[in-house]
Amino acid sequence: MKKILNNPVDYVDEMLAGFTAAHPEFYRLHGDSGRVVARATAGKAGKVGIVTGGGSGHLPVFTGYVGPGLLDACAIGDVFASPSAEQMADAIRAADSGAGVLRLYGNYGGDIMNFDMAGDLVEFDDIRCTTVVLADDVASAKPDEADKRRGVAGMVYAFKIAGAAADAGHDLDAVTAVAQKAADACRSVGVALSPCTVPQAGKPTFTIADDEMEMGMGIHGEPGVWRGKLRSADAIAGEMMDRLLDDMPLGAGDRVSVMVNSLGATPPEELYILYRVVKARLDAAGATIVMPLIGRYATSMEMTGVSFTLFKLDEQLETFLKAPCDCAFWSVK
Amino acid sequence: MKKILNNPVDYVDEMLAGFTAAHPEFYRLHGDSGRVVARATAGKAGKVGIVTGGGSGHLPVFTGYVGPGLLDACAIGDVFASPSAEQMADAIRAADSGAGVLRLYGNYGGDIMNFDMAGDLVEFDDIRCTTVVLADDVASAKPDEADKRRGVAGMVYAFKIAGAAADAGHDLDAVTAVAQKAADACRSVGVALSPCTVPQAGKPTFTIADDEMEMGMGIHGEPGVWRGKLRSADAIAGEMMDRLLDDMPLGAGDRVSVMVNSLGATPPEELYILYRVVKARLDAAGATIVMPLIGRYATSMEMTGVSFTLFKLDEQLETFLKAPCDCAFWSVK
Amino acid sequence: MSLDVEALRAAAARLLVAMEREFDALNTADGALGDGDLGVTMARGMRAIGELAPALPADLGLALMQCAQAFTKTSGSSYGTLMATGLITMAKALKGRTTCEASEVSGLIAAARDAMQARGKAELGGKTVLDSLDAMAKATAGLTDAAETANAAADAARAAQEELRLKPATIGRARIFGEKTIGMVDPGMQAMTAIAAAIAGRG
Amino acid sequence: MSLDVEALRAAAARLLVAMEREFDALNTADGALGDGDLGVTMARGMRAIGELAPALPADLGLALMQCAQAFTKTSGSSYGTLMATGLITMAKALKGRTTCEASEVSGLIAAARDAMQARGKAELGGKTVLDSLDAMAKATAGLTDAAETANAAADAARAAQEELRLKPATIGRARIFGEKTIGMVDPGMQAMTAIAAAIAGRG
Ligand SMILES: Nc1ncnc2c1ncn2[C@@H]1O[C@H](COP(=O)(O)OP(=O)(O)O)[C@@H](O)[C@H]1O
Ligand SMILES: Nc1ncnc2c1ncn2[C@@H]1O[C@H](COP(=O)(O)OP(=O)(O)O)[C@@H](O)[C@H]1O
Ligand SMILES: [Mg+2]
Ligand SMILES: [Mg+2]
Ligand SMILES: [Mg+2]
Ligand SMILES: [Mg+2]
Repeated sequence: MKKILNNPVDYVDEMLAGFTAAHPEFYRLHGDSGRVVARATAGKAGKVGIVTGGGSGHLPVFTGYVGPGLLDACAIGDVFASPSAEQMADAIRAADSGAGVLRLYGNYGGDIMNFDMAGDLVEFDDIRCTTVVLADDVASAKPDEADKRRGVAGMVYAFKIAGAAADAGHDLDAVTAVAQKAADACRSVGVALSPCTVPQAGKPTFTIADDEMEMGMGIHGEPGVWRGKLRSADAIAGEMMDRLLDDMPLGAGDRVSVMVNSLGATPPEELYILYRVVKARLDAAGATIVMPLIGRYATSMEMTGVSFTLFKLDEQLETFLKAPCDCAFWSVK
Repeated sequence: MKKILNNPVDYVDEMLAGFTAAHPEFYRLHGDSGRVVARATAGKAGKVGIVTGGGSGHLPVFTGYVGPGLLDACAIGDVFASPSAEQMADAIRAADSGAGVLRLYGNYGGDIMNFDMAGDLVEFDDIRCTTVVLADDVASAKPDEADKRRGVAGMVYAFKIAGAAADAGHDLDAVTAVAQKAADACRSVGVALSPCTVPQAGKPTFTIADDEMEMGMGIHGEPGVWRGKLRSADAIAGEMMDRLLDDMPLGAGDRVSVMVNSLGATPPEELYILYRVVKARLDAAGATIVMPLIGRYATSMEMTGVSFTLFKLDEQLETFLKAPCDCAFWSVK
Repeated sequence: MSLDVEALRAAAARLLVAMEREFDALNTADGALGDGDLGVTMARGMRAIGELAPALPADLGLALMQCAQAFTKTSGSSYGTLMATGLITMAKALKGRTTCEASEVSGLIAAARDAMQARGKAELGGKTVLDSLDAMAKATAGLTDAAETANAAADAARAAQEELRLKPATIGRARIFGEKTIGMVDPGMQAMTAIAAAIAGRG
Repeated sequence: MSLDVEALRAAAARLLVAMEREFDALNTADGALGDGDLGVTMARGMRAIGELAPALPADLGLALMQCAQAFTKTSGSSYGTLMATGLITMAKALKGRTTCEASEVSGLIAAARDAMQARGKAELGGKTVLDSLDAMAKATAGLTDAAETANAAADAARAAQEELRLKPATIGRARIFGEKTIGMVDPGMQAMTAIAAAIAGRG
């Protein structure tokens, strides 16, 4: 949990300076807040814009997924803090090329209020906005309160699908509808073994004993469903799969993409150990895995832990999932 | 430093099971030791084979870089332990398609002895082998003992160049020569903030105080040049650049690729903060940065820390660096 | 005595001191139930207001609007956004005026409360800053003296905080903790108690 | 008394016990100067040999070759590879024979030492397992009694370890520590001391 940084206040601005300097072929800063990233090369005129926003500290989420076949623009807040409504409005303006903009972001109070406020602001610019709020974390609320769930790694699938639909030339309502369908078809659950440190707070977000883990913990250290002794990889993966499949049963003939995602410090070696179990469980259910994603797709800086996401596909979703996309962290060819 | 695993003895085998199940389009197990990974689709007949090998725990190094435009096969040892000579011989056989095989690996005693022994074994198969040993870590020996240096993240550049040269149809001597040129043009240095745990050892490889860092530490926790209080990102990056540029001065007109590599737990956010300094220093020297690589290219599981690698290019090296390649962790288009 | 931009500047100075002092306490309270950043939000917001305080215009509406923008620029946290929403509402009501009477304060707080409720879609009684504002609006209704008004607001904020402490959180990140939050102070209410105390000159 | 496969089996059993016991000690010694895996290497190697011990053929050459392969299969560490190299050398010398005299032991150790030196390209006096073997070969030269030979080898291994302790490491991972290694035991020599002691039945 040790960090390499300068003045904590500058963490995000310095990160973005390095980020845009490293990948000018993908990203450029838009506007003068310094907190809005847009595609280096704008999408086609008349394409629906896809915009997101959220706190820093989750790379590649959110900013990293700006790129062809993915997002058009992103507003970036401080670590784990929503960007401001003004920055979001700027991002919406950057994403707009006349066909309206889908706001696609995680179900967090600050983000919702600010994106709503941003919508009020861009009404003056005559930009039509729709919204899909992502709420894939099954550990954060029961199925009957699914709209209260947190948005976690499943957001990446929603970005991919919405980006592909927009690139394919669909209109705002169609893009919004398919993004909502993707959001509804994602289920995630996470487990955390060690915390991370928000630079400006200076100490770990939570504490956890050396031999403990927390099942269901959120990506900012929000509480999970139980905390207890660290279990074996197979036991952890088994319970995570139980929780996901309880919430969204899968059976013979189902096609599903799965993401085995490190929250940061957990190395790919351990993700592969876990993936054995994921695959065995889906094989046993008769479901077919399409394009498994194993790596760091949505993180919490140096947190130790993993999340699993199941994304149940239909023909349209599978086509959009496999459509080409490109950014500094992920590409589909 | 908490790990998600089953029986530590099975760490590598379970990792490889998940790894090959996840990416069948890139990797397949070869032979029956279970520790040799070859390209899913063999390279062109008559192409020089590129083989590497080394301990596990460094993903994407070594196994991850098997793929088109990169390596042909790899022998994988236990965590931080050389594979056996027999496994290496198997990897050499997998890589061979009649034009000979370049053994390209890091400068570690166990790996050298075993690759030498493996060479003896495949002599019976009439496979001609050459060797380039990678020794890019400036912190591990003075310039006059440069052949004693450890191989670290610069290995990735050597894999890329050798793979591109082989794919371009060059013969064994030419591929070996350009791989050696690439090896000679790489300089790396690392800094570690926290250790990692070898599964079978069960405790961290080294200990370091909460407010300390070690400059120059190797990727297995080998000693560096100093240990002291944790410094600011800019101070750390500045010293690392000093050490690299002292060893390989760069000036106006030079073209160089740089890798800012996380050893595992250090998140990309912090790599970008460091990259600002790398870029500023090279800009000031008048050197041009080509294809910067910022991410996790050569790791030590969950170790906290970073390494920088400078790779000085000539026209041939730049062409090979930019040639297409593909694997589950890195692709150039 | 009516309130003017000088009073606003003085209050901003006191608020900055108070929020720097409460930095750790608010982070800790928020850390127990949320993401531990409320102290950061408040300190940054107040610092930004502090920076523009000397140049605030005499028009109270414009001045409050600038304060609101300072808040939204430094932070997008729930609390920052709600604060900005409340300030904008008050700014609109005071636009073009250089003074404001103590008797108007209750109405201004109530208007802020309603706008913030619309923005955050939370109910009253949900153990949030809305309950602080609701109590403050009620306690200051009918008062005409500035000091009396400020004191009544500060007392009401503290009383509301203690009253709601006994209820479970239903809103924001704290909601997930459910019944466990009974007995715990809502960090946003704790912040409003500190704000009201600082405005009343209690430190 | 000449040595046969039964003696080899008995030695293997003692070595397995010894290496399980020294697991932590060898990891720790290697961790101070290297990568902390020497205990793992030795325990795994000896376990593999233990597994095939009951089925070892009477031909000592074949038997030792199988032991060498067991070592290379379980580990590619420097020490494992050097051990295998040494065993292969002895295996070649004993091929086709079912017994071996104590008087031959010195020559076999010396041959192993030379082959391992050729493989690892290290000098004698460099504070490695080569120095243990060199001392053992010299101390057993001219001896004809099995017990006496085993004891002389065990004594020599320990003496060499203590003597070289005062020199800096020049080889392998430990080299980087330079002068700091003066006073520290080389983990590979420590392992060889334990091996020789176990063969001599000292536990
Ligand atoms: N929807 C809402 N309506 C009213 N008040 C809210 C709402 N959401 C949060 N709050 C208040 O804000 C406080 C948390 O603020 P903050 O730490 O900024 O939130 P976050 O970090 O989750 O964005 C809560 O204690 C509560 O008083
Ligand atoms: N080139 C060499 N020649 C002789 N002995 C060596 C050589 N390299 C290492 N050793 C011996 O092996 C021991 C370390 O073994 P091991 O832990 O297996 O190495 P590693 O883990 O570095 O591969 C050293 O203490 C030394 O005695
Ligand atoms: Mg927050
Ligand atoms: Mg080793
Ligand atoms: Mg908060
Ligand atoms: Mg070792």
